[in-house]
Amino acid sequence: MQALTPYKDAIDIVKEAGGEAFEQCYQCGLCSGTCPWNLVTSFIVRRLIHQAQLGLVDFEDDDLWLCATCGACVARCPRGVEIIDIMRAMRNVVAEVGAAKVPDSLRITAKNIASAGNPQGEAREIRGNWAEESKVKTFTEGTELLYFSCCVPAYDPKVRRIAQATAGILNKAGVDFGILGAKESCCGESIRKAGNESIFQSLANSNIQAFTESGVSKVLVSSPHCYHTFKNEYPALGGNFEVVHTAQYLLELIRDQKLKLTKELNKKVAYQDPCYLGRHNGIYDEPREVLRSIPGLELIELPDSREESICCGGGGGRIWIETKKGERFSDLRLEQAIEAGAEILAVACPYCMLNFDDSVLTMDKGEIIEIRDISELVWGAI
Amino acid sequence: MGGNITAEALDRDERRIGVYICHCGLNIADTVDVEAVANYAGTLNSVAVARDYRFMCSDPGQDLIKNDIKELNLNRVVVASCSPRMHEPTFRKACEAASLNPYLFEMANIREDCSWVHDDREVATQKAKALVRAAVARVYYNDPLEIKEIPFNPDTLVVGGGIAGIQAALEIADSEHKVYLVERDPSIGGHMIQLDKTFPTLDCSQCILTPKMAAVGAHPYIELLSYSEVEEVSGFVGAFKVKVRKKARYVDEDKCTGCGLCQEKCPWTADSEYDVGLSKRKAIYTPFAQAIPNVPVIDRDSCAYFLKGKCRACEKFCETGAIDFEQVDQFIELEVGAIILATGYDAFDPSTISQYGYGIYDNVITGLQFERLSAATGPTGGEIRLKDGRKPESVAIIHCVGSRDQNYHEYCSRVCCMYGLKVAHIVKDKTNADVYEMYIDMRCFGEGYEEFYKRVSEEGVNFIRGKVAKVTDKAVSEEEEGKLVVICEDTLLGSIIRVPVDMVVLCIALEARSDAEEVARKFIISRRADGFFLERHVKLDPVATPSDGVLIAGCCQGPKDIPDTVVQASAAAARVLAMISKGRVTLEASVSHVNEDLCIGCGRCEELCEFHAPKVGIYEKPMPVSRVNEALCKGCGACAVACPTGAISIKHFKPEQILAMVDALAET
Amino acid sequence: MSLEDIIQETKTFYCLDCGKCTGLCPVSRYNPAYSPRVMLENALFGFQDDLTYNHDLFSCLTCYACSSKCPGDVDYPLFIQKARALALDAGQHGDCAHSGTVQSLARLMSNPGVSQNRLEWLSDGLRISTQSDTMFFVGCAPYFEHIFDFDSGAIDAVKASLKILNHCGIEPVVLPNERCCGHDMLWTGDVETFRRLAEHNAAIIKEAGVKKIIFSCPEGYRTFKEDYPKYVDIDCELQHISEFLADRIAENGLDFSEVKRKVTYHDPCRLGRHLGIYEQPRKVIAALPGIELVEMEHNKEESLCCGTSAFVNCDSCSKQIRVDRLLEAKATGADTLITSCPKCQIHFRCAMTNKGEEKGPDVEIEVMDLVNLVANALGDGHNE
Amino acid sequence: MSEFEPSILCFACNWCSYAAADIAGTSRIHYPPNVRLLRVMCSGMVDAEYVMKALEAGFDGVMVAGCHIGDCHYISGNIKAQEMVTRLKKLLHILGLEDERLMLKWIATSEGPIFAETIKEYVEQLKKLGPSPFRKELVT
Repeated sequence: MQALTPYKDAIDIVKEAGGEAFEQCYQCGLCSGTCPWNLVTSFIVRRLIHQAQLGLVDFEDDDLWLCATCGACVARCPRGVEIIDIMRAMRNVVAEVGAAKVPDSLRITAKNIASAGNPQGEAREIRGNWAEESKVKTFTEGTELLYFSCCVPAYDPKVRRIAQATAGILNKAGVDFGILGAKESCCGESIRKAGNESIFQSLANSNIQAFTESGVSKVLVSSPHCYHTFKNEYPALGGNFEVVHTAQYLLELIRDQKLKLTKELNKKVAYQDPCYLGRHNGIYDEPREVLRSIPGLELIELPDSREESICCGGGGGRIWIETKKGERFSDLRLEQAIEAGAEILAVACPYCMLNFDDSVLTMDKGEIIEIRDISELVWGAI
Repeated sequence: MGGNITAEALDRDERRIGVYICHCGLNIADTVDVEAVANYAGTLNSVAVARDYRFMCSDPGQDLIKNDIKELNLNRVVVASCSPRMHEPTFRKACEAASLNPYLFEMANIREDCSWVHDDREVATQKAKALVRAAVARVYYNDPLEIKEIPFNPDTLVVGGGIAGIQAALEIADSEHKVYLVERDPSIGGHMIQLDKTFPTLDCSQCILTPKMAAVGAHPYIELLSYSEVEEVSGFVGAFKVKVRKKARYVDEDKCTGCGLCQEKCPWTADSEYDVGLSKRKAIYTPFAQAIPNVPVIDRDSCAYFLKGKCRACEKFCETGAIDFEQVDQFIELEVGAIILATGYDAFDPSTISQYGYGIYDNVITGLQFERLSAATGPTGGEIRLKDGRKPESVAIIHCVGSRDQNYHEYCSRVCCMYGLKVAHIVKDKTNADVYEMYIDMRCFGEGYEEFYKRVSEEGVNFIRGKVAKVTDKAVSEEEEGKLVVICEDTLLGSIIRVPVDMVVLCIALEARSDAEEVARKFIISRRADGFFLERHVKLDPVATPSDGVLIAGCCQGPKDIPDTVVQASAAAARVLAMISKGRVTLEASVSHVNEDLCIGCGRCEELCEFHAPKVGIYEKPMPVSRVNEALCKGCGACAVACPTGAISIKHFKPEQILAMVDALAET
Repeated sequence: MSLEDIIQETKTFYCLDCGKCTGLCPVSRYNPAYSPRVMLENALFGFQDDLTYNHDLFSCLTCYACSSKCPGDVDYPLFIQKARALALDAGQHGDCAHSGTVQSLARLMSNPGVSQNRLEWLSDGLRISTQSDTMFFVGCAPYFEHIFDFDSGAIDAVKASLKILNHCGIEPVVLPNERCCGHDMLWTGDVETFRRLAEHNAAIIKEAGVKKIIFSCPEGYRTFKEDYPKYVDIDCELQHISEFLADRIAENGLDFSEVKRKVTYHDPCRLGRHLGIYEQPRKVIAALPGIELVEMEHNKEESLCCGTSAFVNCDSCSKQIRVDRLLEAKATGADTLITSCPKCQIHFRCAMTNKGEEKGPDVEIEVMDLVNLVANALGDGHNE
Repeated sequence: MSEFEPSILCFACNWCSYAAADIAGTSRIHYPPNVRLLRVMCSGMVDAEYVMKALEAGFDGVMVAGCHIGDCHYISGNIKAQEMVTRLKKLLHILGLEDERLMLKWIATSEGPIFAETIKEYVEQLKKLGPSPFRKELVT
């Protein structure tokens, strides 16, 4: 029998770290029932919250690191509990108060981000290297638009194509844009969700300073994660910039007839709603509109789309934690796409791209389906 | 207007104020030096006598006031004691008993506002002096007010013919007072007539309701206006004027014998409202067999004659010539003294919760639809059947659909747990299927409710604690094939479970009527944030509203079960009967007053008054001015604030009175 | 001051009891119980209470319609002004309109501790300076903007005035802690508050070192010109903006764009009968190309008051006077009623805000301050 | 010199805030004696004139306390009070008066402790602000 000896300090620490929302929970379990983890294994979200309520959190529990912050539970929660905040707060207690050990891969990533400003631990100087062949200038005072590619396309050669396609499109449309290269740091969204609040704060401050010094007023991002934090979290730290995601910006360019999509793509394309574009920011229609503008393209809907979309599994720092085969949401989702008859799975997030590329490889489906960012598809249609 | 010297100037030296400081035992005297306060009061302008006494509210205390009024010729009285919310009526009565107009009395609250909340004796005494000084300053300007009464019209309007309206109407009519019962549907009966058995006693809803409906239909003191809606309400308690729209039935009520031939012959159909879409009815129809009145209506939206100009089959077959396609809406003017609103509720539409599959899967039904399936008068004759006619082998009952959920309704709908249990019992009883209740908390608080819960548990119903996440037809195992799979966390097991069933019953919430806002505006009452009508006091006055003479009963005030509805309806009826029995209405004396000389007729008062009391018109002066109907005025003062010229003031809350207090309170 | 002193000072004893005043009085026309003649008579008989406790003491509009024609040269408005001070001593006051806000503000403003934020409306390229010899007196317009539930137009008139001055090459001094001129206080008998306000203003004007003050509000102008000298020393040239404009136009003309309007001009009592300025505003209007000026039946010396003064006793009689005046304006066929006083404009606009179902006669007509008319014609579209 | 004690006038709606003050009293929840309550039938009854006269009379702070939005006994009196306060605040701002000196607060009948807490906080706030520029003793 476990004696109820609440670790009152734990309650306070979790509250202080921003997790006070757990007080509203009435333990209905809807979060557990909604959580995509339960499609592949078992993750009782409710229990974690109950533990937080009673001060009985087991900080050693690996479950603490499962949540991909996809937001499906939050959207449904009958009491409006900000479950992601609770997860973040509990992880914070581990990562910064030292209540337990942080998973190795995450610890290394955190160290990389803190020292090099990117999760890969690559040199800052080469952050802008992807742009060399795309003829992208450095952002200076007066440049209209800052393109912030996200660390993944900037450093990962497999995903670099997202940034390059975007730069190509912008050049073609005659947009006055630039990048800040070595002055950019990781946006910090995911490392914050992984509990490293202070790293996030310093990344955010560094970016805000860099943007402000360079006179940035509008930022274009490829990653919904950058979008989310720039738009919803930076303002509290004094960073007020107009933020647009490529899905929105491309649609704007198409509507303003600055882009003419002429090349046909006679394929069936399904679209994966990234959690941070969809549920977190309510952007569902723009990417679909962009895809529909490509001549010949047939857009098909996956089951569980839009608000009900299933996460790729890469949010909340999960992108840096190995997920066992058989437990990957992206595998499930890829199967859904193949079953729906899609020849291309369009994505709008570098994390989705990484996870789905991986699924295609490990499931050996490369012949049947390919993964493309919407910017790539548009670039191909010009 | 004119060169007269103001009344105040003439008699301003004739104020004789008596001031009484109460010790309230030690409640006040412990903290406040009452003697010092009384001495101080004696020095104030126009104060003729100032005394302190142990308990002013006691009989000897009141006698003190009465005697002084007579012997010392007092014409104003101030008592400094507790809150006016406590004893103002007591002292007003005492003044009245001594032939002093009760509005010439003023109270200073030196207990709740002073002795009970401060501990420094000197500071508290200082503050008590200030409060007494302010009351004396105010009472100087108090005017005697006339307390007016008007006769009360003994006729009553009841809006809504569900169980609440029926109950209220019958109780009033049985005392031989006229009731107009307005029902917007073709028949009275409301939601209750759709129900099968009622929890927890399982008596048949129709069996207990239809005798009451028949009594309404035949009652000499009830005038039933079915298929009618209230258009306009004006007037005030005791003398409301109500305009009712009697919608065209296209059937002459006087000629129709209710034989039903027209319905038999009509070739056109629509979904039955009564059976919640589980069956069809004709374009000319009575909603159900026991309808009161038993006169059909033609539904224009499904009648071929109205849609395409052809058919008139009903007319051909009607032997009494009751069908009248030329009928138009009629307007009836009623005059009543009181109004009871019993407009009921709407059932929550669960299709907005897409993950439950209502409207997608045939065998996901609402609790109300289940009632129809289970009722002998329903489409299956009382057999519990799946859409394809099979008997279900397993049924899931999902609680809290649309309630206790801030995405839909935050409140608890109160009846769902119990009707969920009832559904479980009926399913067990009629099909012996496996039954699963997915609940968050079981709320079985009424008489016999917990016992019923126990009984249903003993019948082998499975209770799963958890809010359902999803209902799907995607099978992942053999036993799920062809079934609906209900997914949720069993929070007591702490694991996710998938329950394959044949039928899912959604315990949908009760919500405010979609037109509740319009109705509230019409009757000048308020609504809570959840949309239901707001009672005057949540605990102590649950049937009254801010509009005097407008009472509420039943689910229009919030979700409730039948016993509670009947109790509230009876209470509303009792309130009406009390007003009828008194026969007069005492009007608020502290009401708005327009100085017509100062009024410029701008109409700001008319525009903003929630109670339609002021009205700009051309009366004696050539220019328009505002006049206030004192019976409608509640004395809230909004008009006085909005008046640009200062023409409007509120009796007993005149600017002189308030400003005198402001100045007196400011002095140190 | 005693009643006897008042009689002496206002030459009330010259009253011939002829009743001409009552015949000319706009208030007496609608309120037969009110008679200037009877008022004076009561005073002469020494019936002080009949005077001070008479509510109608505060109904007089002090419009000078009576005194301008008085054969005995009795200064009736001045008599009223002094008698009101007596009444106030006895605790009697008029019915303050608009919640007494205007009066309260003036009293609060008379406090030495006050440090106002009264220049927040300054924007739109309006230029002021601290060095100029010329000062512009803003008056109560910044407050008026938030007192009424309709657009008073007062602050727009101030902006228009500044635009005009800027256009004429003047970047005037505008004082950040200027007080109410005290006009309404003086005319409702609160001499003490008036004196304090006058002293504050005199001190800050002296400190600013200006030589000339321009007003767009005739009440401020009259108060500075006629009343301040009795209490304080203001060593400056004073000018109403209509005078300033008339001078400018006569000197070197101003470049106006065409104004396609038919207008009529309402003489504010303070500018007209109080100070005799009738022609300058008309000259300014006439200088606008394309404009047509038509006169109302009562104009210049015979002009009717707008119907309310000092925001007291605004009553049904006051409303009738306003309605009559507006109907008179409409009868000329003009599309715009021009006045040169923010208060006239407020009272007229107020008379048009009928919200009840019974609205009385249709009195809708555009009411505009002279300075707005002129500023709009200056063409750079600032106030359009 | 003793600490500055601000004076507060609170116009309290009969149906809620005044009742809340009663509850504070019956529950013996102590609060500073700096406040004077003036009972009105509705916060919407409070005229701008009353507030300005209170400031003229030398109160350092004026509070208008009514029912929470949606709970008004007269349906919308509190909304009207809100409009009055908003407009009056603009005037007082021009006059150079600190925003805090006029406070609008919704306090329900049951919120006796909140009433007491509100008064406590307001007294602290006004202490920081110092005496009103319109205080009588400052007028020469």
